[in-house]
Amino acid sequence: MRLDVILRVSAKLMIPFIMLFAIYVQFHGHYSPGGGFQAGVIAAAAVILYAIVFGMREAQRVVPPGVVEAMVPLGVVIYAGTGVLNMISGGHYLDYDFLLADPVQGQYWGVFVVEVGVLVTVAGAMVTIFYAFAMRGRS
Amino acid sequence: MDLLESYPLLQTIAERYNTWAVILLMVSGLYIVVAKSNMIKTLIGMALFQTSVYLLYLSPGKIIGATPPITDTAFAVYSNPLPHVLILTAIVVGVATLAMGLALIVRINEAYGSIEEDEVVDLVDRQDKAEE
Amino acid sequence: MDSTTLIWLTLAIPTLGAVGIWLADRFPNLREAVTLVTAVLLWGTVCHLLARVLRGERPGTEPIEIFGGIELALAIEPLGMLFATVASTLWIVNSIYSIGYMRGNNEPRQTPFYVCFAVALMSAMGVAFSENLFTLFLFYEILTLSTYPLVAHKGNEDARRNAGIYLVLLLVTSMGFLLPAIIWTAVASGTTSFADGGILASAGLSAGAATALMALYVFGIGKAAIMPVHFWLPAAMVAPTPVSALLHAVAVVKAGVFAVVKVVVYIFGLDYLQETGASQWAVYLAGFTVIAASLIALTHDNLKKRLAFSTVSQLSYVIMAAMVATPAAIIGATLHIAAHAVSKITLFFAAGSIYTAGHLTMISQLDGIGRRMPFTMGAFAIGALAMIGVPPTVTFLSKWFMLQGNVTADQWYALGVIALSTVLNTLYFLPIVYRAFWRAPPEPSAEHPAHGEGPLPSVIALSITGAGAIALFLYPDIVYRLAEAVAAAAGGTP
Amino acid sequence: MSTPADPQPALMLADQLPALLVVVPMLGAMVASLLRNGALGYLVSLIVSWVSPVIALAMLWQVEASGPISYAMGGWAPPLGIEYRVDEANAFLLVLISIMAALCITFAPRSIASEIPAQSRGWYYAMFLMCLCGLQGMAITGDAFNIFVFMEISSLAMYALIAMGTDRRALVAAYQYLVIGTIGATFYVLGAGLLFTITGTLNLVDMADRLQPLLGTRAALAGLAFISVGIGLKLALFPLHLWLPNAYAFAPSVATAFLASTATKVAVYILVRFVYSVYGVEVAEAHEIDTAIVLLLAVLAMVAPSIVAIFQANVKRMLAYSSVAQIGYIILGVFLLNEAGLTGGLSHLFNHAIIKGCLFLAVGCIVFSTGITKIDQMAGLGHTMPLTMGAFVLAGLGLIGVPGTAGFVSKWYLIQGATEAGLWWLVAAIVFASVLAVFYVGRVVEVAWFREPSPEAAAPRPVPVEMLAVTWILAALCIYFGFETDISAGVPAEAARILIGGGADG
Repeated sequence: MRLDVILRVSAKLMIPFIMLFAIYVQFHGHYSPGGGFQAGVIAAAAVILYAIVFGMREAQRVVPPGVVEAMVPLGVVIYAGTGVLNMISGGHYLDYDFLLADPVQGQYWGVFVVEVGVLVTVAGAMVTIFYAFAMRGRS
Repeated sequence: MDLLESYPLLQTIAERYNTWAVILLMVSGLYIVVAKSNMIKTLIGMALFQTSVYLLYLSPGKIIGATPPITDTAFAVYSNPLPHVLILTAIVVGVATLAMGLALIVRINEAYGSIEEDEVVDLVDRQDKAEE
Repeated sequence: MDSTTLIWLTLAIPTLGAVGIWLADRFPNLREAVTLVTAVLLWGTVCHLLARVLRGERPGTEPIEIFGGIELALAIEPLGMLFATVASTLWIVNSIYSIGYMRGNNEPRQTPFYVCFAVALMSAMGVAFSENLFTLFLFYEILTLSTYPLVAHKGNEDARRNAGIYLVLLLVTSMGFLLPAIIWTAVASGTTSFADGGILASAGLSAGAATALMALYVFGIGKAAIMPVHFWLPAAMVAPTPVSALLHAVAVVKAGVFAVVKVVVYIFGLDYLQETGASQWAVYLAGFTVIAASLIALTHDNLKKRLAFSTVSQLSYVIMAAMVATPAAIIGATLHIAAHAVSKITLFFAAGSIYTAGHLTMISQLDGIGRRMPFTMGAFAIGALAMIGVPPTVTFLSKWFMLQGNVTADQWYALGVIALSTVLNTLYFLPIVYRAFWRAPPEPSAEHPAHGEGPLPSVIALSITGAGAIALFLYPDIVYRLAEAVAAAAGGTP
Repeated sequence: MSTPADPQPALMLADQLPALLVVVPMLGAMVASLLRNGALGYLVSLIVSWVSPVIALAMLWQVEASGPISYAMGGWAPPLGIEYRVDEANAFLLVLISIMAALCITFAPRSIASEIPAQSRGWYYAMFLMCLCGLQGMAITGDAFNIFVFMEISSLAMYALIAMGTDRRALVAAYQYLVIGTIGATFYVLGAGLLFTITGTLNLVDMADRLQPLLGTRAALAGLAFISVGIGLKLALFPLHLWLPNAYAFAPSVATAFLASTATKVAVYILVRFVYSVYGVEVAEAHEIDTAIVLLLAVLAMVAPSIVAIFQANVKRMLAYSSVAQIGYIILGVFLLNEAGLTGGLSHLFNHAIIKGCLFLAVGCIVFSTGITKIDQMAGLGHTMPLTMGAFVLAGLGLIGVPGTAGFVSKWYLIQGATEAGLWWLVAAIVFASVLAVFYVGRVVEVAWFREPSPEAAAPRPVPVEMLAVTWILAALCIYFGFETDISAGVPAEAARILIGGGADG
């Protein structure tokens, strides 16, 4: 056990709130500045903080590299998939009017899903970049 | 303010302070790219150069006293959102480029044992010569 | 069969022949049979067309548009007919000769050799029957490319270097000068088709521009070997003798002078040339080439080199006659294309036969060889007399018309050149004949053992062409009628 | 922009083609990187890269039949939203890119397997598709900023592709390309930013309209200058080409073939778009000196790299220098500012893509069979690998511009353009550069066919049938487009007529 108790305890306190803030920024992106990109970066920051404080091995046990690497393309698939769904229902690419029967609902849910895609990709990309650099030369 | 009013040229210069910031950043960034041999520093210069362009886009979009462009009866003046969206994209591109560049530098360091461009290029030339 | 099909056949037969030769790679006898059959079929097709052209027809194919008004089209006019007839006839003779030569010398890579030969003949046909400048250029370049491997055939350092010179010089001149000339012509006159009386008269070029254009053509058609773009021809002599014989005495070089004459007759037209005088400088340059090449020939002891420079000189006869731009001179030029082809191929056949039989390449080694190789040297003597222009050889006729053309146009310079070069020709050919027949042969040594005649196919071939050089003097009717038709198409006043 | 009040008619598949052309490769890339497996990644890219040409050809057909296609991204009508706009010029380019991608991918699997370690192959295919997505996006979009985004997507993918080369010099090449490429892209976005500031729009058609009264302003001209330099870096215009030779020389064979035949071509297209559509040809005509400088650079680009190419020991680097020279031809055609010249430039863009693609793929076959990269080692290859070298020779003839090959057609137009412009020294330069090509192509041919096989070349392992087939398809196309020029010269001629005549409405 190393002598960084303060760091560990405060990190344990902060990380849930950072995650929560990420989710807030994500969902509130409809009404105020924010959205998937910012939320993704914040969420990634939480993981990176965890890795810095508790070590790479611990962090990779919680958030395995395979998962984050898969998140990068997965988010884009969610994003682009929504666009393709619109096209299938007869709209332009990413024209959410056609996503659901009611265009207003379509816009709402369309943007929501797309932003989730952005969150997944950005968080995944940020953590992947961190892992890639931090693990270089160790394995 | 009196000083500015009595010298119109000075006023013209001062009014465009954002442009001066852009120019300063741009030129220093470009200089670093050209002059520095250390690859990390080159990338920093490159990032600086890109940042100056972000400012070039963003600063004219800000209107003092305006709000985000969300329609509401209480406000009439909105900032132009387009530059923000564009530059958000550009920042992402910049991050990706930086990550790519750094990754390459790590690999170059592993392959050549140096991140000084002069030394690396020297080794490359030597390998070229050895082949001929 | 209609004429269009026949014209396409002249391209298709050698192409298919090339494929057939390639497929028969493992069976030399079959391969040679394919070569001969192809040559005979081609000759037959060309003769068919010849009969029709002599009846006054001008058959052609439908043009195929390539891009922006540029068409691939074939059409037969008398000059092309003459060239095609000469090339296809001599191909048969040359194929017989090649068999003897290639087997006699155990040459490697014989299949690619025959394949390239067939492709070269195909492109010679294409050049002959081209309806416009683009088609001419297309086949002209294929001819260059297909003969490059033939020149590099031996594969040693010397052959590679000389083949490099050959390829680069011909490609450089054609791309550097001929292509811009063609595009200039197309832009100026709106067409690239050959037409009786020329197409440039109405293009509105100034006399200076016409002169420059003529210069682009004369230097661009490097195969015509006017100085200073002649040195590919001596370089090409590293090739096996059948190549030198058919290609560098007939197909390639004649494609060059043929193209020059064709440009003079069907692009510029004699009227236009007489009016602008755009070709007068070329008369001087060609005259200089005739004399200079003859003088250089005198200094060469290597038999093939001497023949090569003699070819350079004789080609410039044709160019000079064409540039004089009178109908009689055009007849002379046209006749000389055929006359020189038959005579020079005989000389090359003889040189190759000497090489196969005794491995001799130098003139100084030929003492008394006429006694060992009477047929070969007899044919050589006929060829030599033809180079000089002594009757009863066919070149007498062509020189006659050239002289006539020069006199009517008051071209005393050209007249003088022909007279002087006749003297020079005598000086560099007759000593060989004298040496061969009247000097005593050296004692056989280990280096040069006693030998007899060359291989039978070679002797047959050179006897045929030697006889041909005399026969054409006695029966020039067909060739003359074609030449007359060319002159009629050229326009111009005597 | 749509509201509930104005319901739009539902779109058919045929209307969705412009979006699909970009979305399909992008999704393909994501699927490939999710799978992370060489074989599956290959399967995905094979499907995607053969769907793209179908889409592109369908669009070319639509454009020929009924004029330009406009596609509003997200239903936001131009000029507010991002518009995908397809006309003769870029439909033609899209066909080229997608076909080259399809052929390269078909060629790829065994070449990749021999050059790239197993764990990276899935990523390789993902990057390839991302690059394809970026290039097609650049070509199809009608939005100045979107061009930048796609430019960077394709460039980032390219850096990764180049860095995957087997030699460690590939890393340095990728790094140098990254720095220069980023500077280029940033210059471009700077220029676009200036235009955006003065016109208030990013839509190219709209920008062209609004720019008309502002053409004389310094900001407009500075914008053009920044864009030209930025694109000049991307397309390796002499003397901004220094990144290119090493990048092409050390990238994996298939990547080199694909990049050489498409990447610089798209950059040329962007330049043409700005010079002819956004600014209009009059601007270039008015600034004679600047145009003359570009022409001079183009001539230097044709001549100097050709001379350098003659002395290269590495065959891939030789071809890379030749690429720089051929870009000179294209730029020359573009800046002759007449129809014949522009036709020649665009047509050479197409023909050179095919020729260089064939040459690099032939080299790919040679590397696969023998590992040879140096010209000296290629001695005797003509006899031990006759089919591969045969294709190399045919494409080499096209590079020289021998009549009956694709290269001849475009050079004819270029010379015609120079003749019509009365610039005789340009005719001489074009001809001289072609002559230089004789030397560097001839050198390989001579070594390969007329020398005794070197030890490396003596016993090559057989070339897989798909590699030979693709190489020969391209070699056959080099000849085919020398005779049948409806696509390779007809469409460019039409595009040139529109670009010169009608501004952005093309």
